[in-house]
Amino acid sequence: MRYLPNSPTERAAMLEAAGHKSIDELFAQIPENLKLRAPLNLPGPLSEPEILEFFRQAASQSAKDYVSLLGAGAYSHYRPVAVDALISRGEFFTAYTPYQAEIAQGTLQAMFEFQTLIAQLTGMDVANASLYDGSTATTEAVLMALRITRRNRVVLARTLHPEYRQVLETYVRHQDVDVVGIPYQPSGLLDLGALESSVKDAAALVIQSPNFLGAIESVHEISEIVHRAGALLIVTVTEPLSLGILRPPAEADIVAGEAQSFGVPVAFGGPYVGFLASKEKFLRQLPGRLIGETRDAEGRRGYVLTLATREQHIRREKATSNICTNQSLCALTATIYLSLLGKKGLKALAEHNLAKAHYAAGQLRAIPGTATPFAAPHFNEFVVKTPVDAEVLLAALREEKIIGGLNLEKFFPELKNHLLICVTETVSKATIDRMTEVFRRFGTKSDSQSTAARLSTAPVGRNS
Amino acid sequence: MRYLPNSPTERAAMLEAAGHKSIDELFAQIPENLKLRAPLNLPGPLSEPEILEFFRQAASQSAKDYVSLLGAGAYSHYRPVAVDALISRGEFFTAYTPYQAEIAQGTLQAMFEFQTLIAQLTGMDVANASLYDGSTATTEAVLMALRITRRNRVVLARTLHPEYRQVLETYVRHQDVDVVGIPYQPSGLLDLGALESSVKDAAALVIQSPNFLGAIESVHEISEIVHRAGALLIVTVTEPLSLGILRPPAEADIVAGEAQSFGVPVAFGGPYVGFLASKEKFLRQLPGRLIGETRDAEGRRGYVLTLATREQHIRREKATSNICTNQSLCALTATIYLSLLGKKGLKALAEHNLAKAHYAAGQLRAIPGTATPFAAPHFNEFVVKTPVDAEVLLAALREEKIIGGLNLEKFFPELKNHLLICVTETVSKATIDRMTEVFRRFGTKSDSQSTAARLSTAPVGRNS
Amino acid sequence: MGNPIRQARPHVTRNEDLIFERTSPGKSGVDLPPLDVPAVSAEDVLGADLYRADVDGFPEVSELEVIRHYTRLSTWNYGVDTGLYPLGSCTMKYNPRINETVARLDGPATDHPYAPASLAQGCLKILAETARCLAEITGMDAVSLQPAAGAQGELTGILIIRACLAERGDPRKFILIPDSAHGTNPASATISGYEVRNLKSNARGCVDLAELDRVMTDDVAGLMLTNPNTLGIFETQIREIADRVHAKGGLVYMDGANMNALVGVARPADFGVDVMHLNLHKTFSTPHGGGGPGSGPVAVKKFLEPYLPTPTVEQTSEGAYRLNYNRPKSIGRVRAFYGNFGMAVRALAYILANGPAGLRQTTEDAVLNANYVLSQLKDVYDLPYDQPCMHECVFSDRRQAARGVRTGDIAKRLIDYGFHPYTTAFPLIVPGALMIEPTESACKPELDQFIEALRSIAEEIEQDPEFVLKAPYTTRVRRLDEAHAARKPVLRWRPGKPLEQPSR
Amino acid sequence: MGNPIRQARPHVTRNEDLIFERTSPGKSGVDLPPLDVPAVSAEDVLGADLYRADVDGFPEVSELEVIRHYTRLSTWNYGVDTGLYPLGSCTMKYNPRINETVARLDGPATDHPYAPASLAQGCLKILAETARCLAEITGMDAVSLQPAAGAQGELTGILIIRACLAERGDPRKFILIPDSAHGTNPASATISGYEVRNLKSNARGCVDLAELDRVMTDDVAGLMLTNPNTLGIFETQIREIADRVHAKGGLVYMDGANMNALVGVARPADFGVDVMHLNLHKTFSTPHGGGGPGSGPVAVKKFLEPYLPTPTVEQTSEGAYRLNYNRPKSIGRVRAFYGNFGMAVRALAYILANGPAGLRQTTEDAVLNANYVLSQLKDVYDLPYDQPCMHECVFSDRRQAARGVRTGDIAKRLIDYGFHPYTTAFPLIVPGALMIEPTESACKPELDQFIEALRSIAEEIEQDPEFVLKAPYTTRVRRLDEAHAARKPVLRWRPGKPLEQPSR
Ligand SMILES: Cc1ncc(COP(=O)(O)O)c(C=O)c1O
Ligand SMILES: Cc1ncc(COP(=O)(O)O)c(C=O)c1O
Repeated sequence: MRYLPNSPTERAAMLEAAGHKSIDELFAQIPENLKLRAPLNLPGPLSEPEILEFFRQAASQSAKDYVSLLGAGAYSHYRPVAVDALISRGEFFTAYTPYQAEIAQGTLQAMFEFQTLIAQLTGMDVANASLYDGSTATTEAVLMALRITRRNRVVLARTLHPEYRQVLETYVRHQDVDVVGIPYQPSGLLDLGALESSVKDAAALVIQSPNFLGAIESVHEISEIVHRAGALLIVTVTEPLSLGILRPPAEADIVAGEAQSFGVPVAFGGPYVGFLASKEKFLRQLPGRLIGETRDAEGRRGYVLTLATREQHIRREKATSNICTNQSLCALTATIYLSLLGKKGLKALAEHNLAKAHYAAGQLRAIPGTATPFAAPHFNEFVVKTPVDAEVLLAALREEKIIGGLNLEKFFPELKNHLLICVTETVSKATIDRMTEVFRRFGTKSDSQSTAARLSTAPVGRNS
Repeated sequence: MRYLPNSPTERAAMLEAAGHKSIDELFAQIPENLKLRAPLNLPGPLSEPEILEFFRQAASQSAKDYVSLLGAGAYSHYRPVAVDALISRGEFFTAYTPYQAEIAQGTLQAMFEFQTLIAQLTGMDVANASLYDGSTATTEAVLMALRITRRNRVVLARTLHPEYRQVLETYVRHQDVDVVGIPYQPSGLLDLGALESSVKDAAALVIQSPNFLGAIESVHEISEIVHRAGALLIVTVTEPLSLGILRPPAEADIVAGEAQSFGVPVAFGGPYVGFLASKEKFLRQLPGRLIGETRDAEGRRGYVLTLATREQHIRREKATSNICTNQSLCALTATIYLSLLGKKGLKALAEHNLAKAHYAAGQLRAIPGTATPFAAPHFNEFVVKTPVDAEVLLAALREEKIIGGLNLEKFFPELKNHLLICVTETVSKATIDRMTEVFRRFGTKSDSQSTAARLSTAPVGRNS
Repeated sequence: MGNPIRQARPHVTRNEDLIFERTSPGKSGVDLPPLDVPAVSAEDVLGADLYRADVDGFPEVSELEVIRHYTRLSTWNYGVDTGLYPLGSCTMKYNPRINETVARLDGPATDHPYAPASLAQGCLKILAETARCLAEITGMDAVSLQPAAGAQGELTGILIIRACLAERGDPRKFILIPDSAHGTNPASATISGYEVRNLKSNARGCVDLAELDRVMTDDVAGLMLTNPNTLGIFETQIREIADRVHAKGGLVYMDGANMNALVGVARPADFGVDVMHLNLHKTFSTPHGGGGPGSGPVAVKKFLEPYLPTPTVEQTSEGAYRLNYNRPKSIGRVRAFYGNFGMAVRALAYILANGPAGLRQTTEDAVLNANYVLSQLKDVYDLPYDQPCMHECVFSDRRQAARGVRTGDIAKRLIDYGFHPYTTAFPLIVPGALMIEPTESACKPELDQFIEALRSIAEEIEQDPEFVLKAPYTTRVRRLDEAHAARKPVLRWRPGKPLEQPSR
Repeated sequence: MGNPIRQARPHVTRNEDLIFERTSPGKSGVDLPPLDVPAVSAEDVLGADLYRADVDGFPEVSELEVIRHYTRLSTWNYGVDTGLYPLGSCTMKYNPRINETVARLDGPATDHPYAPASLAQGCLKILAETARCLAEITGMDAVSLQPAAGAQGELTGILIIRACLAERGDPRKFILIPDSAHGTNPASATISGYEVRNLKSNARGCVDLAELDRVMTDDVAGLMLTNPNTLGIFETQIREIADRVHAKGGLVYMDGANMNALVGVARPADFGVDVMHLNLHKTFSTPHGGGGPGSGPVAVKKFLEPYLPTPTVEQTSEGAYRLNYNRPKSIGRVRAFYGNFGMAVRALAYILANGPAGLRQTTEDAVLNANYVLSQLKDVYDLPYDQPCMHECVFSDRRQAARGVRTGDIAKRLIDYGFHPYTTAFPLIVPGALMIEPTESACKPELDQFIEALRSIAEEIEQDPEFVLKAPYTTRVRRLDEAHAARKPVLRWRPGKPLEQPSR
């Protein structure tokens, strides 16, 4: 087997030196009746070209020839090739968690840079060195809030990613915590009225911004209501590219989210990289790895894993979380990606996404029978009401090699025939126009409705 | 521009520190009338995704969906992915020629390993650290022989790669050397009778083995004739994979060749990697870089560029060659590739190539009107006489997404309707069978001829 | 002092600042294509109070500087590609390059999790096939690839146990966990709403049946057992253990982090295990990436299948693959989407490359290597549980501690010899543990150098313990002050002078 | 002594043997797919006297060992990715990663050179487009991409001159080459059948017109000029020089290795140059690869086009690309196939990335960086030709030599400071030259560290020359014995004990 570095002679020499007669002897500890009799029923062995062929086959049954307008927590952005070139260096991707700081400064310094970038983006004081994904990061934020406030009610915006809510429910099910939801307004934004009443003696409110319907919440207003009630405000961000042009949720107590947008492949849902940032005062309640700056025996600056006393390997059942392995390499990916973009690039890219999505929304809303029902400002995602049955339309778009967004009915029964459409820099004007054409084909009839639609949806510039 | 590391402020600071008012001042040396007035008429600037798109477009107009049966000096073999993973390490591919040994031991040791591998394969005592390609390596071998023997006739087998011959002719045109050719026998092998007469007072005989027609020459016999005439024997190898199962041309004085087969992409003809090996006694006549083992100030083993006194930067017009930059990274590729294959893998792969080519030859030879006219043993390349016009047949094969070998008429007018076909491990039995089908379609008629063919071409096992 | 240190010194590179400290205004490492739709003013569209002008303190560097910065940082890391990495309990084996290639193919790397099933058959097949292989390897009946790492696999498994018992009428109160267990075990049990009841190991470092009977009361939901345990010892009585837990109405969870000792040799399903997790980033060669991403699939017996996380991947009678969201008894979701898909791709590539025979040979080599190390060091390092081991061996620093040198110090000194250290101070039942797991990826010559190094260090400790206490001597930084880091944590860069001097 | 050396020390790795010394019988780093055709016995097919059983002494190692071996070797190299690489005359600029990506696409990386033109339009287009861009950049009329490197470009160019003059009736006997020229120039002229006549430079390090008139007799075929020359100085009188050579019936060849000083600013065609070569591996960002592959395209004026190597790439009236082999006046071939195609792919990607403005900015930065270094070091190092420079500046070690320290020693000491040295002892007209070419890829902070280092070394030489003479101190090996290597050359490994001890 090409991966195994020991030759038959070396094996024999070691076996003898270890004082054993046979390989079987090494497994003497295992009772005979527990041993496997037949060989495993598995495919292989395959040579390298055969492995490549196997996965090329699988890849041929994919959407690789389609343009995707799907977002909803996983965003297609262009990935500069330098990112893979760097994370593919063996010293990075074949290293373990940096327990031995002297020979892990590469990972440690990069993760310190990641923590800094996340703090800068979110407007928080501190951030950790990544969690599994946005859903578990949001969940850990809630668990933090429960520990901090010692309260046991959690209020969720219904416009939080539905799968994030499901994950949260799984984690808190046995903590006797009750989880309540608040609806959204016709604008797509959080219903502040409902908030007032429900947030009282709650541990925290969790909102997402831009929310699952694409609407950008006014964190500032919300935070005042939440803090008046003595609760914590947790803001989740699934598309952090938006923070290139959006005011950071600095009034929040904890900001959680998903950094997949930053150079991590969409890869059918993972691996991604969750982030968690908070105010300085909650620092010791943060779960997961934290990298700290320090000095060495000769006064040189260096980095170490710190505040390990929060963690499972020390605190065991009393730990702030059970997380051990996190998503370092994806965090490194995001760090390199953000370093490449930098201040200028991040802003420009965010502006491109904004422009593409607004061009698409504008084109669509001009089509009879089509509407963009939620008037709140959006970034690169928005909701479209389809002129015909959404599945019919999606099928028609597939004919054009376009995956036309997410049918919201799956998560929001009241939003039958509504699509969540995401338009990033990877979608060309030509594709947007082709998509528009398909809508138009279905949209000719029922003109009255369409004007109504158009009225209901003039974009609301806050300045105007 | 994303590649440039200086910011406007840094430029201004440097300009001032250097005591210049303006950038133009820096170019004051250039007379105004010699300066470019208009900007260059070039495409760009393009962003990274646009560059990718440009070359994807070009790639779409290629043979990438075809199976190729072309060889003739450029061979399609499977390239283990570890090869690219390693040569893509910046420390290797962004380094210059190893002038500063202390910080170039990586390249130096690897090139020392390359020299050793080539010497082992060819059965020579020493080898250099690569030349441009097989054609220039063969040419440099001849120039060596001219220097060593002080004679001025060179004898070439007509079965040497025709483009190699052309390169040689270009290089020696002004050295008043006369170049004579010797024909091949009906078996495809060198005409030994013709050799006897033409080799005397020649500097060298150059043969290729396996030769351009795929026939494996009997170096042993040939060397005796050549050496009797006081000439040197130069053996060129374009498909060194054959040396995994072929007796090395140890009786030669110089062995030159092309190592592209060892993990270097076919890449439309380059970059490849020429090699040159010789008997110890000719070492100081070798052109190009040589890496030698030595020790450092503390007695540690290390490697350096050595015998530089042969080279142009010291000897200038009296140098053994004008070569400076060679093909190190391709030599590194070959070194890694051969290390991966190793003794077992090299032999097994050579055996696979042999089996595939013999299966294909056998299938074709059985088709009425088709023949494999040259009876000498071959490795992975052989000549086929087509039942119809070769171009017609090639066109039919293209219909099957097969590039059906090289039409030999281009180089050998007497071989009208003969194809040089190469079958490596990358060609599946299914493809071979599909190719055979196409031949059969054209081959039905003229059965008498075909039996004749079959007779004329039973493989000659030397043992039988 | 001891043998001379045979080491190769890479050339030096310059000190490296933080990326933020390399910034100069106006630079960027990317240029965007021209915008092909009308530009919009972000400030107008968003309104002044939602608009942000730019991110303060963000880096501004060119592509070249990014390449140099992270290339240099990488050279201060040690990875499996660099050399032996005998970190106990972490199974630091070779990460094949072909895994990385196939995981980056268009399709697996680019498909969206919400793509219609008709356009995701390839990805769904990879998930289904990986699950099938893992089921075969463990002998279990069903597998979920949703958990993102081992710890989340544990949580998922315990939640499954809870859901099952709850349906039987009573979820119960406690989970039994041996004192030798990894910290994630109790932490995961707690989140599942259980109290942890500690199970003391016996003189062999294994579960004590009498003690088990004492603590396995009928308010105990189950036992979380690591097998082989963290001492690298196989729980010989596992079948009896499982029977007794079952007899009391409890279920058995197995932490499969140490499966590298068993693959192709024995199957947990036959041990009486009801539910377990695997670490693809250990046993199945997916890279650790400096701390993840990992993947912690959960495998269960048939009767627990209904409780697996949602969705599951199924194959229809026509052979098409689909996601099943209609699973009323499921514990729900533990992660968005379907888990760390990219790790499944790599693990499957590894399984295909090895085949049944290769996987078994791999296990044999891993166990052989560990026993070889054990046999060559037991005369100089104390072996608290003196018996043959499986995939790893655990020494203690008892003898060296007598001279004031602890396992952590020996580890630092080992770095000077060019090796990544073993795991220090785990498991907790071994004071001053040296936990050594060579894996199958260590060849004899390298193990011999490693053994020579540890013997040489033992000798150095005899002759000059002070010298060892100050190690390492050859690294970029040495003996970083962790207390200082924790006292007044600096977790991010801020503009202005750095707190500490950059290293010189 | 001097400033403290600010350096970052990567961790150590173990000593590395030769791959042959790591061998153990029976191992291999590849497994082949099963053979899908009948196996044949090589011995039977080939016959006993052609058959070889195996290659004696060949490596036998696993895939993992190959990864570790070459990963470790790589860490003993210094590249542009590692840091500043001011190697004069080599233009060690950034090698963009996108170039590597596009060069590896199926098609460009896999097409066979003999594929029918109908299936090679993409590759032919890349060749044609690259040639067009290079013609525009140089102002010349036609370009051949066949030469594999600069030296072969020179040979090709001189052969073209010879062919042209021969057709005019007399190829002539001599080629004029300034004493400042690179060694490949005279070597290439010799192969072309010319004798080299040396042209002495004047006090400015440039061509002396009077001297030119003296030696430019009518048996001289032409002049080989490097511009800017190897002192980094532009030949201000190049136009006059060309006119006088032409007046005598000679042709002018320009060595374009230093085009990084001119791209977008001035075009050799306007200088009166008839034929020249470019180094894609210098000016156009293709990687040096530790010594190649390079690419040395030749550019000519219209009247020399008929002599270009065969084949040339042409576009038909229908816009299709084809290879033209029917070129009776051609000098023939200098290489099999069409040159180092993969380098053309990379160079084109670089040109496209930059566009006209980017290329000009690049040239400006390269010249600015060189003048900055010049201005900051001229007070401590002797500047034999004291004037502003173009892309590189050349100091001499005169002052330091007085204390017994030569340019080569200073270079070694520079390594301790974390930099790759400049070019030593070239050009020959400057005794003890320090030839420094920062290129545009050096940013000010890095140049400042470099300047600080060279100033600090100058200071060390004042205080303790002996110390500098023993440098470097921080590398894996130091001061390798070149005399020893040349005396009894060991150019290959042989079984049995290595001649020298592996480094420890
Ligand atoms: C025995 C054991 N159990 C569980 C875990 C946790 O796995 P992960 O780090 O993937 O969460 C580990 C990993 O260190 C382990 O060694
Ligand atoms: C001025 C000059 N001319 C010619 C050459 C030769 O180029 P190459 O090494 O590509 O053959 C070089 C390269 O060192 C050079 O610096």
